[in-house]
Formats: sequence, C-alpha cells, structure tokens
Amino acid sequence: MAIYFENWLPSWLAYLVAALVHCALLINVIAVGALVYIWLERKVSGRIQDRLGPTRVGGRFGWLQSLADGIKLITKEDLLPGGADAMLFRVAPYVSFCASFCGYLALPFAYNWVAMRMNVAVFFIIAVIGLEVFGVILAGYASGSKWSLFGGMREAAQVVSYEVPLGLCVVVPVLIAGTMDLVSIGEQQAGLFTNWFVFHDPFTFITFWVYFTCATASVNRAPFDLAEAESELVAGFHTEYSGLRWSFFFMAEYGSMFAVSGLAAILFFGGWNGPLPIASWLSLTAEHGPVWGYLGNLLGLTNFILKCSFGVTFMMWVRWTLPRLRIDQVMTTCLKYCTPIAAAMFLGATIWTAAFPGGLILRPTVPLGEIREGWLEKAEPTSSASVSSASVETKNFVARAADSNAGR
Amino acid sequence: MSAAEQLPVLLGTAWLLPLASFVLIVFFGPRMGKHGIYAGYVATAAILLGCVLSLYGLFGVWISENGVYDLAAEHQEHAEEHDEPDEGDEARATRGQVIRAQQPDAAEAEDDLPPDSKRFHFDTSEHEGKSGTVKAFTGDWYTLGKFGSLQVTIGYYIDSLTVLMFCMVTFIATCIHFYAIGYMHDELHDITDHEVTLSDGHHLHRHGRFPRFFQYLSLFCFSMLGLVIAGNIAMVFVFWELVGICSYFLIGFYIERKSASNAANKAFIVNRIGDFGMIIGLMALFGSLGTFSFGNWFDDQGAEHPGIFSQVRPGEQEYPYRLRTPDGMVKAAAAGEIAKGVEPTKEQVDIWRRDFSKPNGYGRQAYWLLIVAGLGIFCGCVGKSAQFPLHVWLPDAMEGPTPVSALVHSATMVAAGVYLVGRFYPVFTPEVLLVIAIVGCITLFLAATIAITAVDIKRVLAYSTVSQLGYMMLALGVGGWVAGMFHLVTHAFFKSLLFMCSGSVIHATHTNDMTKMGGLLKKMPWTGYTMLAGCLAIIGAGVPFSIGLSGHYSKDAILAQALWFQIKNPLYGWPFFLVASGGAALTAFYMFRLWFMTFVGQPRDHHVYEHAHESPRIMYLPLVVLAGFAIFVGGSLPFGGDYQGLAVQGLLEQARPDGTVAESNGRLIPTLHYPSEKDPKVHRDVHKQAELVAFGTALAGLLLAAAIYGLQLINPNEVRNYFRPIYQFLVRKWYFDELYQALFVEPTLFVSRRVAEFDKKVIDRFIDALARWARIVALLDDVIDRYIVDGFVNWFAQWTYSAGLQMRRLQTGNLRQYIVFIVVGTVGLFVLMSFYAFANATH
Amino acid sequence: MNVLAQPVGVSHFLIVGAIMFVTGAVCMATKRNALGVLMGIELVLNGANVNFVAFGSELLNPDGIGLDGQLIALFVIVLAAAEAAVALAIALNFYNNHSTIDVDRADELKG
Amino acid sequence: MDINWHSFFFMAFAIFACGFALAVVISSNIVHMAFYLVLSLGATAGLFFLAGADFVGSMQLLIYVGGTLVLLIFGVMLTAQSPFISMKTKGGEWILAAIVGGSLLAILLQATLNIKEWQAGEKPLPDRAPVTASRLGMGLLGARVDELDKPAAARAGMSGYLLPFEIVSVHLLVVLIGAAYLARPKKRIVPRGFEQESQS
Repeated sequence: MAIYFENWLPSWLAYLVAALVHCALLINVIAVGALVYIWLERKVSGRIQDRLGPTRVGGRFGWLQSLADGIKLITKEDLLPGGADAMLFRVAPYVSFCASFCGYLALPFAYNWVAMRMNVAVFFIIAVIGLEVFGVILAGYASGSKWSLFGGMREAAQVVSYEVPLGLCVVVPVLIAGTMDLVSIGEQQAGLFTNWFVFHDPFTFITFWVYFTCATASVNRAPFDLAEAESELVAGFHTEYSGLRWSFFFMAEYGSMFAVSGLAAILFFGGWNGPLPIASWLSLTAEHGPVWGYLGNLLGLTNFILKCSFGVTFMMWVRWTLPRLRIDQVMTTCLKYCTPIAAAMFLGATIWTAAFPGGLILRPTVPLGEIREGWLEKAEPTSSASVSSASVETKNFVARAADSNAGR
Repeated sequence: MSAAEQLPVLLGTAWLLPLASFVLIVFFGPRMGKHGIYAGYVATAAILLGCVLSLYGLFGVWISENGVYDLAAEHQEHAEEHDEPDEGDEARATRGQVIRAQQPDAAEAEDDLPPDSKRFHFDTSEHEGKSGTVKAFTGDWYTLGKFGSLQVTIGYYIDSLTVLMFCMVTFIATCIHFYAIGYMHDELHDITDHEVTLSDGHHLHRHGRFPRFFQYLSLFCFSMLGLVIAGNIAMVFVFWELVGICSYFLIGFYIERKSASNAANKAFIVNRIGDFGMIIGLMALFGSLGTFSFGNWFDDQGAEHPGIFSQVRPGEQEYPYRLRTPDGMVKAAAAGEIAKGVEPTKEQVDIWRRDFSKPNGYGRQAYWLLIVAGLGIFCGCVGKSAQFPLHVWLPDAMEGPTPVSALVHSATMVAAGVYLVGRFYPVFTPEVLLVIAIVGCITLFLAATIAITAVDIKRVLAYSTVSQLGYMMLALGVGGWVAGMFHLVTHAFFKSLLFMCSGSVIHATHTNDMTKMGGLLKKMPWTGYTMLAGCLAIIGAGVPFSIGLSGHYSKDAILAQALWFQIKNPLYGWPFFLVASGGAALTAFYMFRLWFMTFVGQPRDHHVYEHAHESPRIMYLPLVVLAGFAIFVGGSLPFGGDYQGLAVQGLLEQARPDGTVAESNGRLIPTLHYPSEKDPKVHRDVHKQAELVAFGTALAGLLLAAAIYGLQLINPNEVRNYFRPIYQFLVRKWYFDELYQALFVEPTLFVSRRVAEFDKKVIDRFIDALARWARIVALLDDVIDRYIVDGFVNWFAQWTYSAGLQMRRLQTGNLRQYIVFIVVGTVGLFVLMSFYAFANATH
Repeated sequence: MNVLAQPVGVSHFLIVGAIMFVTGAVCMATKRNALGVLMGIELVLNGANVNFVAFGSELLNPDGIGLDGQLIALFVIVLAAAEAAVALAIALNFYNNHSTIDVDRADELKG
Repeated sequence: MDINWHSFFFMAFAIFACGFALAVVISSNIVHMAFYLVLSLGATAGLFFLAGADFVGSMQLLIYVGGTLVLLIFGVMLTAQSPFISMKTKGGEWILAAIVGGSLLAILLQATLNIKEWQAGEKPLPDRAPVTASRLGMGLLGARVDELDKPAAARAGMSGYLLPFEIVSVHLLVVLIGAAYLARPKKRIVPRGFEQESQS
C-alpha cells in the first residue's frame, strides 16, 4: 500500500498515509462494532427479558439507537470531580481504549489480512488486552471516590488472577499448532470443520469453555463485572465518568469483547475457514490469481466476523442469564477451578498430541513442517552431519518434531 | 510391525508388569484396601495382563509369523526316507545348506528396515518345515555399559521356547495368583500361629502379611520371566540369583517357624553351592569367548560379532552347526604360546584345535575348558532344580505356603534349572551331556523311591517333582532336547495342578498327614477329580499309539530317546532306559498311593473328616482350568491355517538348538554316540517299543497301588514289616540329611568354634591394649587443646568482637544510603579497573 | 548528521539501558516511599534487560551472544515478577506493623 | 528526505522510555510515578520488538506490565493515604543522588561509546529479524537449535537452560507461597487465661 502511495508522495509521507489508513480501518472496526454491538445488546437483553428493546430510532428495530446515544454522549457535559486527580482522570479512558485497540494490531481478519503479522501474535494479544486493566484501575483511583477505588481494586485483583488460566488455555491450541502465529494457526484448521482445534481432542473441547469463562472475566463482562457492580458500587470505576470519556470505556469493553471472541474463533473455531471449505471448492484461492484470492478472503472475512459476533452474542446471552458472582466467588472460580482445570487440560492435550498426533479426526491440509519456524529446516542438515553429543540431542528433538509432523 | 519389533515389546511388557506391581505393593501395599486386600488384586491383574500379552505374542505374532513346525509332515517325510535312513542326516544337512543359500533375501529384507532396528538379528534355522523362518530374535533394550569389546546390556533372546515358557509361566502363575487370593485369606487379619510357641509359652500373635506375600509372588514372577527372556549370561546370572532370593523369601514366609526359616536357609545355601559352580562356568565362557550375549550382536558401527552360540556351533563349517571348540577357548588354552609371540591367525588356531593326539595339546585343553564351562553351568542347574546331590532342599521347601510350593515346583524355580540346561544346550559337549544324564538318572530313581514311603502329602509331591526333574535332565542328557523341554511344559501344568489340589486338601483338613485322610472324595469332589486328572497325567496314562493325557506324550518321548540312546551305544546306554521305565512304574505307584490314601477308602480320622469341606470357588476354578490343560496340553490342536497341527512339540521343534539335528560323538570318549532325536528310526520302531514299555510299567504301578491302598487286597503294614530295613532307609531319605550333617555342617561348626575362641582370646585382648593406649594419648591431646588451641581461638574471637564494635557505625539502617553506597562502590570499582586498563594500554 | 536516516546499533540500546538503569538507581536513592524504591528496582532491572536483549538480538549484531541474551532477559522478567511479589508483601507487612510506608522509619537494625 | 523507519520508531520509543523513567524520578506523587512506570516499561517492550525480540517483548507486556505493575499499583492503592502519596525528600539527598547517578551514567556512557563493535554499522539492518519464539522454547527445554552451525568446541557447555528453567519455576512457586504468607492477616495472640478480656 505504501509502495502504491510512494508513486506520488515523498516516502515518509507515503508511509504515514498508509499507517493512517490502516489505523482508520481498525478504529472503524472498533467504533462501528461498538455501536452495532451496543444496539445488539439492547435487543438481545430485551428479547431475553421478554421486552422489545429499542424500536423507534431510525425506523425499524431502532437500528440508529446507539448512534443517537453516541451523539448524546458527545454533547454531554464532561465533569471532573473536585477530589479527582486531574491528569490520571483524563488519561484513564484512553489507556483502556488504546489497550483494547492495540489488540487488533495482530488480529488477522482473514488469511494474511492483518495489520502486523507477528510470530507471537497470540501472546501479544493476550498481553495487550491485559493492559486494559490499567485504565480501569487508574480511573478507579483518580476519581477520588470510594466506589470507584473499590471497583478499580476488584478489577486489578480479578484481571491479574484471570490472566493465569487464560494464558494456560491459550497455550493448548498453540501447543497443537506448534506455532504462535495466528495466521498459520488459522491455516492449519482449513478444510472441513472437523479440523477445528475445538474438535481436535476432548481436552481442547473443554479448554475452549474454560477459555471462554476466563475471557469473559478478563474483559469484566457479567457475571464477572465486579468492577462496575451497580448494585453494590454505584457504577464501579466509571461512577464519576460521563460523556465521551465514558463512551471510550465502553468502546474499549466492546472492542476487547470482540477481540477475545476473535481470538477464540481463530484458536478454536478455525478462524476465517468456514465449516465447509467452500472457498477452495469454488477455487477462490490465491493460486487462481489475486482477484479470486481477494474474493476468498472476503468470504473468510465474513466467516470471521460472523464467528466473532456469535461469540459476542453468546457473552451477552450469558450476561443476561446468569447472576453476578461475589468477589470471593470470582476468585474461587479462577484459582480453584479454572486454573487447575486448564492445567489438567494442558497436560492432557500434551499427552494426546504425543499419542495421536492426528488428533481425533484432524487431517490438516497444510503439513506442520511448512508452518513451523525456520530452525527446523536450519537444524536438519547440520545435525545429520555432525555427531557431537549436543547436536545428537538436538537431532532427537528435531527428529521428534519432524515425525510428529509426518504423523499428521 | 514385524514380529522382530512386536515380540520384544510384548514380552518385555509382560516381563516388567510384575515388577511394577511389586514396586506398587512395596510402597502402598498395606494401604491397599482393608489389610491390603487389593494388593492381591494388583498382583493378579499384573500377571494376568502379562499372560494375555504372552498368549498374544505366541498366537498372534509368533505363529502367524512362523507357523508351527508340522510334525505330521515330518513323519510323512520320514516314511519316504525308510529305505535309506543312514543318509537322512546328510540329506537334511544339504537341504539346510540350500535353504541357507537362499537366505540373502532375508538379508535384503534386513536392509530396508530403519537403521535403529538393525540391532535385531535374524538367525534362520536350517531345518524348519517352512524355509527361512526366523529362529530367534536377539537384541538389546538398554546398554548398561561398554568396557572395550564387552557390552553389558539388558538384552533379549526370543525363540519359540522363550515364547512358550512365557505363556506357560504367566498362565500358571495367574492360576496360582487367583488360587492364592483364596488360600491366603486368613493372612487378611491378625493370626495366631499355633506352630510357634514363644518363650512365655503363648503362641505367636502377628499381623496378617497378605500384601507381602503377593509382593514376593510378583517379584518371583518378574525374576523368572527375566531369566527366560534373558539375552546374555550376565542377565541370566542376575535373574538366577533373584529367583533364588525370592524362593528364600517365600519358603521362609512363616519366618517365625523354626522349620520354615531353616528350610529357607537350606534352600538358599544349597543353591549357593550350585551357583558357585555356575559362576565358574559362566566365567569360563566369558573369559574365553569375550562376550556375554547368546546370539550375535551388533556394535554401534553395525559390525556383527558372534555370540556364544554361533562361536560354539559356527554355521559355516562343512557340518553346519556341529559342535566346535570356539577359537576363543583355543586361544585361551594356547595363551602361553601366544605370549611367546605366535600369531593366532585362523590357520594357526585350526592347527591348534586339531592337535588332539597328545593329552596336553591345546585342542584338548580347549575342549576341557568347554567341558568345564558346561559342567559349571550344569552345576548351577543341579542346585536350582534339586538334582542329586543337591536335591535335599526341595522337600523342606514344603514349609512355604502351598501356592508357593506350586509355583516353585511347577513353573518357576525348579523349571529354571531345566530351562537353563535347555538354553545352554549348544554349549554342552557329549561328555557333559553324559554327566547330565547320569545325574538325572540317579535323581529320578532316588526321589521316586523316597516318595513311595513319605506320608506327608506335600512331600510326596515334592519328591515326585524331584524325580520328574530327573526325567527331564535324563532326557536332555541323552540328547532328547524336545523331549525334555516338552516334559518341562507338561509337568509344569499337572504338577501345579497337583500341588494346588493338595493345598486345597490341606486347606480343608488342616493337616498334611495322609494317614489322617481318606474318603475325602465325597466331601470335596472338585478337588478329588481334578487331582485324579493330575495323577493320570503325571503317570502318562493313555492308549498306546493313539491318544493320551499330556504326560503320556512327553514321557513316551523321553523313554523313546533313552531307548534310542541305549541302542546307539550299548556300552553306557542300558541303565538310562532301565531306570526311566522303572521310574515310570514307581511314579504310577506313589501317585496313586497318594490319591487312594487321600480320597478313597474309609476316613481314618473322623475328626478331620467331619471338618473337611470343598474349597471356595476362587480356589477350585483354577484347578479345573489347570486340569483341562494337564489333560490336553500334550496333544496337538486340530486347527487349520496357521495353527495347522498346533502342538507344543511342534513349537519346541522350531527352537531346537543347533547341532541336535545330526548325530554327534564324544571326542574324549570316542565311543560315545549321541543319536539325533529327529532320526527317523525313533519314530518308526523305537518309539513303539518305548510306548509299550511305558504303558506297561505305568499300568503295573497303578495296579499295585490300587491293590494295596485302593482295594486293600494287601495290607501295607505287612509289606512294610517285610521290607523293614529298606523301608527305614527310604523313610530317612537315604540318610542324605544325616550325611550332609556329618560331612559339612559339623566340621564347619567345629572350625567356627575354634575361630570364636581365637577371637576372644587373642584379637580382643589386642584391641583392649590398643584402647588403653588411645586413652593415654587422648589425655595429652586434652591438655594441648585446652591451653593452646582454645587460647588462640578465644583471642581471635575477642579481636573479631572489637572489630565488629568499630564497624557497626557503618550500618546506618537507612535503606537509601545503602543504595548510594552500592552505586559509589560500583563507580569506584569501575574507575580502578579503568586505571588498570589504561595502564595496560599504555605499555 | 541525520539521526533518523542511519540504522541503529547496539550502542543506541545500551544508551537507553544506561539511562534507565541510572534513573532507577537515583529513584531508589531518593524516594522515601517503599513502593517508590520498588519502582526504582523495576527500572534498574529493565535497564539491564534492555542491554541483554540488545546484545542477544540477531537483528542488531548477528555475531552477538545469540539467544542467550533473550533467554536471560526472560529469566530476569520472571524473577522481577517474583521479586515484586515478595517486596510488595514485605512493604504491606511493614505498612501493617509501622502504619507508615516511609523507608526512613525502618531503621531498627541501625548499628 | 528518506526516513529509516526502524530508527524513527526506535527514537520514538527510546524517548518515551527514558522520558517517562525520568518522570518517575522527578514526580513526587506515588500514583503518578506508577503510571509513568507503566508507560516507560511499555515503551521498553516496544524497544524489544524493534530489537527483533518479539517473544521477550510480549512477555514484558504480559508478565511485567500486565502482571507485576498491576500488582505494584495494587500495593500503591492499598497504601495510598494522604500523608504517603507524596513524600518530599530533602534537597541535599537530591543533590547527592544526582551527583552519584551522574557519575555512574557518565561511566556507563563512556563504556558504551568506546567499544567499536557496539556502534551502528553503516549497512542497513535486515528488514525482518529471525523468528525466535520456538528457538527460545527449545533453548528452555535444553536444546540449542540456534547454535547448530557453530563448531562443537564453541558449543561445549552451551547445553541450554533446562535446569535454570526448572529452578526458576520452583522459585516462583516458593515466592507465591512466601508472599501469601507474608501478607496474611495478623491474628492477635491471646495469652492463656485472658480469653475473657480479649473477647470483651
């Protein structure tokens, strides 16, 4: 893209423009997504509670409702409490927002449609989304109000402890895929839906549910929304917030909901690969030329968005179904249940992968050997040439990796 | 997967399972359920699984890979060899050559295997029905260490004998485990041992030892299986000793009973005597051949090295697999010559090997070395499987619980000796075989005679075991390898059956004394009839020339071989067949004496009779199973396909050791001819005669027993009084115990008393003097220590204390100052270093 | 010379590391709040980490110490986490016992 | 003018990191310090990414920023009461610390700039760093797949980091337990015989 701009711009400007375009695209995903999902949540909650939800604004279904809310929020007066720490109070929402926004840097929307293809994308996303908590904590402190402080504290404790099982769950698909690069993880699950990692073996299946619980908790949605428990703390960390800053918090929340759902979709549900490899049946792949590849990617994009939306909707469903937990129950759920289960699943998946590298019915279309990082190819010749003990040991490793690939 | 990869895994697992259960029980035994009841289940499960694996290894892998050696086909081909029986050997030998010549395809098959499976060694036998079927898989699981050319490994040597032994051992052990769960149930709670009286006059009251029993049982099975699968003599020796120690544990299970501990000690010590000889034999082999491994083995470079067997019976001779003094032994014999600088090239070695003329020629010496090796190994076997003169321990081993006796006597311990002879068969020279035959012959007769007079039911069985072992040794000794091994297998089944029956009788009557029993058949029919089956099997009942119980086939084979041996060399041969056939009669007599005294006739002791009852189902179900096997295991199964004519003999035929095919002669005793067991004559007329003789003798013994004890036509007491001296002689077991007491025990005690006195009078005094000196020196040290050393230390402590007082000012207790100190220190160090660096830089 | 035009080298990273390290040291030396001291420690560790990564990065100097740098950096991070947990616990304990967080008040061990 | 974007972002992150580190020192409000620290460490993570150490970078974000600092801020909030939020330090100490720190900085910079191999070469950097994640994993497992091309002599003793890995993990466990123990709520020890008083 930058190359394209370079024809009629100085290079630095070209890069700048390119970067801005990318950012604009991503920000749209979050902002528009937030609007849509807020509307969706209203409808869903309405249906669940046997109401209609918004109906009027913008003709049918009240589909402009959240846009109207946005406008209202922007025009609203922006208060700054007297006892607040001005600087932090101002900064906090943007910290949250930036955090959940950065997650999208490494999140691929279709094959190679990703802002920054990293080889540690999984950890990157988990880490960055974990940073969202800072905004909440700082907001909680800076508001200078007891409720907010409590909210911030709870959030801190909750998120820090839920990152442990979350990381454990995420490691399981990574272990099966043998790489942390989300794009190749997604590619490994191409083909029939039986190739999705959630069906790889019973352990991954359970792992997915643990992951979903922990993700819900770490984006502090109900039933884990202790930080904003309106029944106990007035509105938790954003008691004192109003107007645009407040809405930034919400964009952040919905953004990270979407992000974790997307992560779940890629790690467990084959990402942009549909249940049936229709794209490849219709030969909508890059081999048949860029246009076809582009169309195939569009199809994949639709798949992906649908899966993410399903995840988000599921979260809403959970939110409006289950009652909120007590803080000690939240901690118990994390430390006494999620973590041990996740650990056990990790172990089980390891053993399973060692025993049946093919998984239950997994026959990936892409052999792992092409996906794994370069050291394998680099290691092969030297190790076979040299007979020194160190490299013999390495040869064993390499050989094991190699035949685990052959096994697939 | 080919059998070469499957069998080691299967059998290895089956071998290690008991070890696993042993470890489990060792650590968690008492915590397994109430009084460790589950320990029994764990052990049983382990051995059962092992049994399943072995059976799969036999039927699923071995037979489907190699088929069964078809005896019927062999008889057929003998029938057409009628007219020129003499060149049968040559014909077979040449055919062996041909088959061997077309072996390269096997070699190629070896090439396209993955490189790490190169270690498997395909040794193709030259006399199978199928051409080029694999005879033995040898290889290593794990290399413990390399010392020059010597590799100490955990290896395996798997041929059909191994597989068969695995099935036999695990199967019988499984039955015995089940049986033992029932038999040992009173170990589940605290028990009072009425046979042990403490100093205070009470009986011993102790906790139950259920888990411990099964833990020993598992270890026992583990050791036996390890011995069977062992691939090199080092392993053989280790597991040999393990079997010994396990038998020691188990015989001495009721360790509080004086008799039990004595019996355990006796078994252990007597075995040590045998093992001493065995070590000599093994070291003679290793020292001269330089390898532990049985089969050929491959080093890291993949170069093949000949194992013991192929050194003793090299294949590439003009007579393939004939006995040949190994080069190693020749070199060992000619060590002096080599030291003088003679280059032991192949020709030189052959020259040395050939000079048999002068009595101290190297060839003759080497041959003697081989004989020493063979005799030594056999010495170990004598100890282990209770051959004369080391048979004394076995009857006392009856002190152990009955399941143990069953195990020791049928599948594991005593079988170990015979199995080892069979395994080392290629190493034995004809002379050694002669010795084996003689020993077996003596044992057979002696034990049978003693068994006639014994009244303890288990002792009768014990002596019968000894005499049956004598049979096996005799068979091996007269060249009947298959006959001996076959009898080992069949005997294992019916003897374990008999022992467990006797155990159930004892369980019911709480006495070993047959004179207190009688008429129990009504009380315990299951036991009675299964035991009858066992007796019939052991006396080899059957219809001549047609069908019979298992013992029928094996015993006939032995007799036939003995007779054949006699025909071949009339000079030495006659006693063997004589004793063997006489032994058959004796066997029949004492077995049925036992059965009649126990189960029929009037109950002699009504108190016992009233309390007798059939054993629980878990105890008599194994009896039924074993009875089935004792009846049928000898025959050949009418299956089709791979299992065509499946018979134990057929399987053993596949493992027939090299060299027993053709006839072989002694070299020191040139007139000693060893006939080939597969010689057509055996199957033609000799076998018929032998079968008739066996049938007649067995029938005679049976009728006599029936007449005396069954129908009471003759009063045993009259007979007894008539033969009073002989009877006494037999009852005292030929005075062997007394003899050994006088010969070995007493002198030892005498010497040890003298030594003790010497110790007390001389050594102790000397020590006391030393101690006094030491005290005086210590007083001096005390003074030095107090005034010089302590003085210095105290002064130093004072100094340190004052220094500390000065330094405490440095510790301001302010954290941030400390940090500043650290940084300043770092900077200072850096500056100093840079000074030095510049100093070095300048010049 | 144009700083933005020329490629960066190890030394650039080392300078950043040095600055962070010194800042941390100064922070430790000047903050009276125990947690401030803790933050200083984090800064120091981070400065060191920057150096390790710079030395170990194949991008900057392919013939450097290879992966060891990054591995050690990982260990440092983990140990820093551990250290923070314990230090925080100590600080809270101190706060419970002395009802202050001022390190200057913790001088019972003054010689 | 053409911008070397790598250097550009390096400069940006470097300025962020050092600037916020200085801000940590200068600011006297403990909560602000914590916030600046977060930003500074985050920028450092960016530096790691630029150095081609993606894995270490994301680890820094995950463990350091996301875990340790949240913990730190947690502690800050627990103890953030008005007298302790901003504690002034005497000017003398400031000056002393500045002098000492300055000398240390001077030494470090001198060491940094004097060694030639560490200077930036004129050749442009490769556009993409070699992937390190799984090699790091193998290294932690004890196999140095990155060193295979080195001669055996150079690789002697470079057997990877399995043992340190184990030690560190055990150490982490101990630390968790120890921290929980240290921060446990204090029970009042009631001397025997005084129960009534203590309850009343």
